[in-house]
Amino acid sequence: MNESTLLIESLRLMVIGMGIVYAFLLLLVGVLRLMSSLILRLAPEEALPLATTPTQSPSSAPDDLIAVIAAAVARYRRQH
Amino acid sequence: MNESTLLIESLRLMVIGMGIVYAFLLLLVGVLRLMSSLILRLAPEEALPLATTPTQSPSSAPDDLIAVIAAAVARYRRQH
Amino acid sequence: MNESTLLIESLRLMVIGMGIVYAFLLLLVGVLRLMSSLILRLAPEEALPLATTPTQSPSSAPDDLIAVIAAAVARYRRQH
Amino acid sequence: MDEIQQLWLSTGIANLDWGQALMMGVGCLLIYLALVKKFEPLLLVPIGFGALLCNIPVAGIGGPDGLIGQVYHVGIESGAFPLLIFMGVGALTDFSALIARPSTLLLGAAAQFGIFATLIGAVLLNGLPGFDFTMKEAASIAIIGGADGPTAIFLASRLAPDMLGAIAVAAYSYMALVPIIQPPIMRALTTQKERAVVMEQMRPVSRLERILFPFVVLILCALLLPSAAPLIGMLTFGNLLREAGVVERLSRAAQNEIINIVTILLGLAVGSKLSADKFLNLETLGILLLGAFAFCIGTAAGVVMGKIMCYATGGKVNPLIGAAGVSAVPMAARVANKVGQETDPHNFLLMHAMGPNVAGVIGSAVAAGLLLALIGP
Amino acid sequence: MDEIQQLWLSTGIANLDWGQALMMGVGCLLIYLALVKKFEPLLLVPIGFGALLCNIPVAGIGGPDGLIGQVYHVGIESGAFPLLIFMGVGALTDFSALIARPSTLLLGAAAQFGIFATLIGAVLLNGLPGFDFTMKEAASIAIIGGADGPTAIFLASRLAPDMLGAIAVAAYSYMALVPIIQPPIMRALTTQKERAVVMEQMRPVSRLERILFPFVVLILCALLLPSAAPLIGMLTFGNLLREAGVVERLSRAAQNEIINIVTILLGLAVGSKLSADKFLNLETLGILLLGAFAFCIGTAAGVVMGKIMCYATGGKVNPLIGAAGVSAVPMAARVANKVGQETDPHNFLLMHAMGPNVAGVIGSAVAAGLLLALIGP
Amino acid sequence: MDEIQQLWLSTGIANLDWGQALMMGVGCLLIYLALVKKFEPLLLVPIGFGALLCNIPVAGIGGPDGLIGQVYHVGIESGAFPLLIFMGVGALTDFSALIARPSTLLLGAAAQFGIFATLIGAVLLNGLPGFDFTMKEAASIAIIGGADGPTAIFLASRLAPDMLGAIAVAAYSYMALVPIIQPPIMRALTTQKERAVVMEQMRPVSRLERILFPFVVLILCALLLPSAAPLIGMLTFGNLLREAGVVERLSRAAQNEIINIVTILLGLAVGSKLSADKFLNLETLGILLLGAFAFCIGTAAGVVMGKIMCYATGGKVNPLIGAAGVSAVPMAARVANKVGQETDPHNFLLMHAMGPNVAGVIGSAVAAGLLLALIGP
Ligand code: NA
Ligand code: NA
Ligand code: NA
Repeated sequence: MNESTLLIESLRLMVIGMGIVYAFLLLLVGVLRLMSSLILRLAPEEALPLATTPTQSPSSAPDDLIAVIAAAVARYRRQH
Repeated sequence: MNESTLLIESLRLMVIGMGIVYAFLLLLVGVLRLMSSLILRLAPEEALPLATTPTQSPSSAPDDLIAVIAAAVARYRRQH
Repeated sequence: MNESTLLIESLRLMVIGMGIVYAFLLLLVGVLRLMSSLILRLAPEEALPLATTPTQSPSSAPDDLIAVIAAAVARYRRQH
Repeated sequence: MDEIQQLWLSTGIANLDWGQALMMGVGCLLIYLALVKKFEPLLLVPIGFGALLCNIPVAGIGGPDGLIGQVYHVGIESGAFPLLIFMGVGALTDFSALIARPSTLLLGAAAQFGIFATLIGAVLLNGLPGFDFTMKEAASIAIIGGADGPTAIFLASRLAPDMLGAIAVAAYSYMALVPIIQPPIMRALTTQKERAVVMEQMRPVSRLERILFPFVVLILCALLLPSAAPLIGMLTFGNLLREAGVVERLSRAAQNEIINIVTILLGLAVGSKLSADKFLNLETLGILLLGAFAFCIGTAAGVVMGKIMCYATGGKVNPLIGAAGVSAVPMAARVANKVGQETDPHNFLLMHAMGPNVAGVIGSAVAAGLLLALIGP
Repeated sequence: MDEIQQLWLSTGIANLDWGQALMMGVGCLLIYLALVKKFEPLLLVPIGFGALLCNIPVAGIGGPDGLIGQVYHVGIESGAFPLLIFMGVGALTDFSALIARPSTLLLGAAAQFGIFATLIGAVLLNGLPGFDFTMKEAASIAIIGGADGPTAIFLASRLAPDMLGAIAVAAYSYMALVPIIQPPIMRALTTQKERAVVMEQMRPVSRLERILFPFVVLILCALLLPSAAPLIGMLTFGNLLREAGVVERLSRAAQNEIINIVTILLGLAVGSKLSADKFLNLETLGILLLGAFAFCIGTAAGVVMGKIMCYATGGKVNPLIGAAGVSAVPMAARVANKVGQETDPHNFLLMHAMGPNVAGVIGSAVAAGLLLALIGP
Repeated sequence: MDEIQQLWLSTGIANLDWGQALMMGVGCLLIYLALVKKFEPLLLVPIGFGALLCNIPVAGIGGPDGLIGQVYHVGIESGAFPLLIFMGVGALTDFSALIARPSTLLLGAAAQFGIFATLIGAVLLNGLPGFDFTMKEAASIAIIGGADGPTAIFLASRLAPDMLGAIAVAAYSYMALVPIIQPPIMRALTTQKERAVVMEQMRPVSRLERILFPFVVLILCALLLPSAAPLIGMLTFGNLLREAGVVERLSRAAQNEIINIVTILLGLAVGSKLSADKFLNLETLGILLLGAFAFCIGTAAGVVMGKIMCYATGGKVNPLIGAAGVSAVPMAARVANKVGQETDPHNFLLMHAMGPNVAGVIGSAVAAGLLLALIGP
């Protein structure tokens, strides 16, 4: 590659690179805002039970686990 | 290996496996009991000097070490 | 190597070895003394700013770095 | 615009197949179970995240040049990680309850029946279409009944590495489900009177006994069952570091630095085995079902053995502590205690259940060694 | 006297060439900068000492059979060390400020302009005699502008391992020089009024948001930019360990044991790349100059973006916090705070600058992934 | 019943040969010495347990596919473990006493006479039937006289790996026996008056001196004796981390996490070299005898050098501190202090003996480097 090709190439990289960095982070801004507003609506503060309360709720979990995996398997097999 | 062979094989494994697990752990029960009773007889509690007292007794140890290893060497050479 | 060669060899090693160990450590004695006296003269106690004071002095450092490396490069290129 | 094309082809979306997307979902599910349902979070968080990372298309993080692929090669293919964790388990475990009452080893033995019964279960399942377990695979599945994560990973990495992901997930999930799975079985198999049995206090155990214990176990294992020696050896080594009293530094390193670092790396590496083609198939459902079966049988066998010992001793043994023989230290012992207190709130079975509980660790390591000697690798 | 001769020939003096002597001097200089000028001592002390050790003639400590050469092979060639450090960075970083105000990600994006501008700078420098950077080398140099040591080492080890030493030294040196390099640029590009902008307090961030944050970032990265997934993946994994709340042991291991051990070994290994033939040439001067250029451009771009956001929000954003977008956590945020207080001593910008600051870490990892996808390896 | 037969053939008893049984006994003996007699337990517990594990028949834990065999390959064959321990030793050692009175380096030099005299002793022992040490083996045995475990392991792993087990055991055993071996020699070679010499207080050492010390030692070593540079280099690196004051995290990692983890693994790996065919032969007896000889000669040479310095300084040096020149930090210094207090209970020699004590560490590393340069590998 000679020098001017390199230069054009690097200009191209700059435009594409900065474009994608901006696009990606802008998208991330949107998704993060979406996430926060969803959480605020669906699980307002102090409603989340995570870790602070020694939850006693795994009662339905084994079925959950098997059900979800069964669904995943079914879906996968349909695709292949 | 066809299926019924596998089944017979696995039945065999179960019998042998559980047998040996029991045999091994039963033997361990016996040896542990033996150990405890020996310790109770030969080194009743609080008589053991291990680690709690900053022992000053390695005085005879170098001879010990050489003597034991010499005996081990001698024994080994006799066997080979 | 037969046995007497080995013996002469090991005698030689002893003389050379102890000689060099002594020479090296004697030299180290000298250099350490030199170091201490230089420090005492050039940077008497408590004058050293190392780590105890949260120095604010990296102001001239970038130039330092580039200057020193430039000098090193120049010197290296002259040698090769 | 060539670069845009090239860039599009390098995105994850363009390369994502459904299997990877589903497995990323499975990874998230495991982390959900760990964080919200408190399923063995120390293992399931790294395993779940490892599944997430290794199913990212293009990146190849779980491949031979990726970080996690290399960790798998160095730590799991070699067998090193489960053994180092076993050393940590040894350094964290107090075997006093077992030394004070060696007969509880029989409860630890009985609970291994779950392992061997599951072996038959796996072979029977071959009768259904879609299942075709080899003997090595059956043995790797059966060891889930040992309720011991590192043992299961060690055996599966030797006998059926392709199933390692599913087996590790099942093993840790069921260990977490002990408080759900065990109590109904325990209640069904015991009478009110049996559950109320108050056991007599244990004798104190001297320091010398605790120091000699690892040697007794190791030497018996070396003489009779050397294929279990790597597991039992590292377990007893860790325990000796703990009890020796003169190597505090090393004991702390085994209990903290080493086990923590290895747990992170082992979890990520196990997660790399959660790929769609290895996990999203009927056999995984079989593994999950058989694992649950193994757990139930093991619990039941332990309780039945507890009943036998109760009769044999004239009512000095509470059969509930037999359920703790599956290991899953210390959760199974806590469950025994809790079920006991349902009948008599003043009956503290915890310390008595610790004996069969730690016996279960030895029992499943012995069973794993046996399976290695009889079947493979 | 043959032995004396042989011994003389085995001494360092008889084998020392000038390049090695000068590089030992460079090693000592780096340690001097670390100890006296407080330049990132955690990295520059091991790097400098590694340079010292690996330039000792005859000993071959950095060679294929030497300790440090082997560490380089295991930890840097494989890419493992920078990724493990990134895991530790994730475990040490609180992303709350970014979650509370996601728009600061744009400041982190703008500051990456330094990287891409430097790419062009490196190519232009090829016009001068003595410079002949390939595209891969130019990209590795440009990443210095990311102001993130592990990212720079990760990219350089993939694209231009011969330049790794100079690039790592430049990256960490300029990170240490943030308090010198940035303020004049920040003052030149902002008005008194802009620097006095008081930002409104941030809303509190819930635990659930902090837990979901790593997943959001990772999944977006996996879908769109999988070549950045190793870096972003380990960063988010570390952060999840931190925020999960149920894996304290693992979080502590990532924040302390692992990152400390890896830092020592990584530093020594990077130092082994400081050999005369790789370092004492004109290109190193070019790397240092381009690195400084990248830093300045990145800072300026961040501040300009800050001004744009200031106008767009009607004066709610202080443009100074844009300079923190280069990363160099937390030093760049402190600098923004300090420059702000020159104008108004009661204006605390530190927390506001943490948003762009941690955004810069994500931004430069994204940029590194892009360069990998577009150029190599 | 085929399986029973197969199972019997897989037991340890059926495969145990006498050599293995005896070596398991030797392993237990080492642990006994460590626990009860307090012989360097940090090393002898892992070494003894490693011997136990690696002599279990069938299991192959010390073989190329076993955990400990792999650890040996990665950590000892490569030379990495002893060097990492040396880094930890550097981080744990305060060289102030040596900097305040550099002349004590001569005591550290004299004590290395034990090493070179033992070289001749090993060659002379070849005159007896059954002994046939090569020069490399003789040098590896001689280094036991350096009273420094990691140095001995480093040299033996390079020159005579087959003898590594016996040499490491002898080195650590004799280091533990310092309080038994040294006092009679010290008393025999000194007069009452000499033992009562009170030394003048040492001057304080500035921080700058302590920071420059590692550089002075390393650069002198690099210029004159590069074959000692790996050992001296890691020692001085660790010491710089300690004294730098700005890398506390790394210093703590070197002093704790790294040295503890490496000690466990190194001990187990050394134990794997305690196999019957390598250990249970006449040569091991020779090694043990020569090791004791080396220790005694080294102690005597140190004391004699102390006497010379006492005369030369007009009675300002207590010859007892010369015995501390063998290294075995800090036990040898404590022994010097204790023997001194037998004569004058108010004479505190401990700090004065620390100078030759740490000088002995440098001295034996230098001697090891010399042997490497002159003989092998
Ligand atoms: Na178990
Ligand atoms: Na950045
Ligand atoms: Na020494």
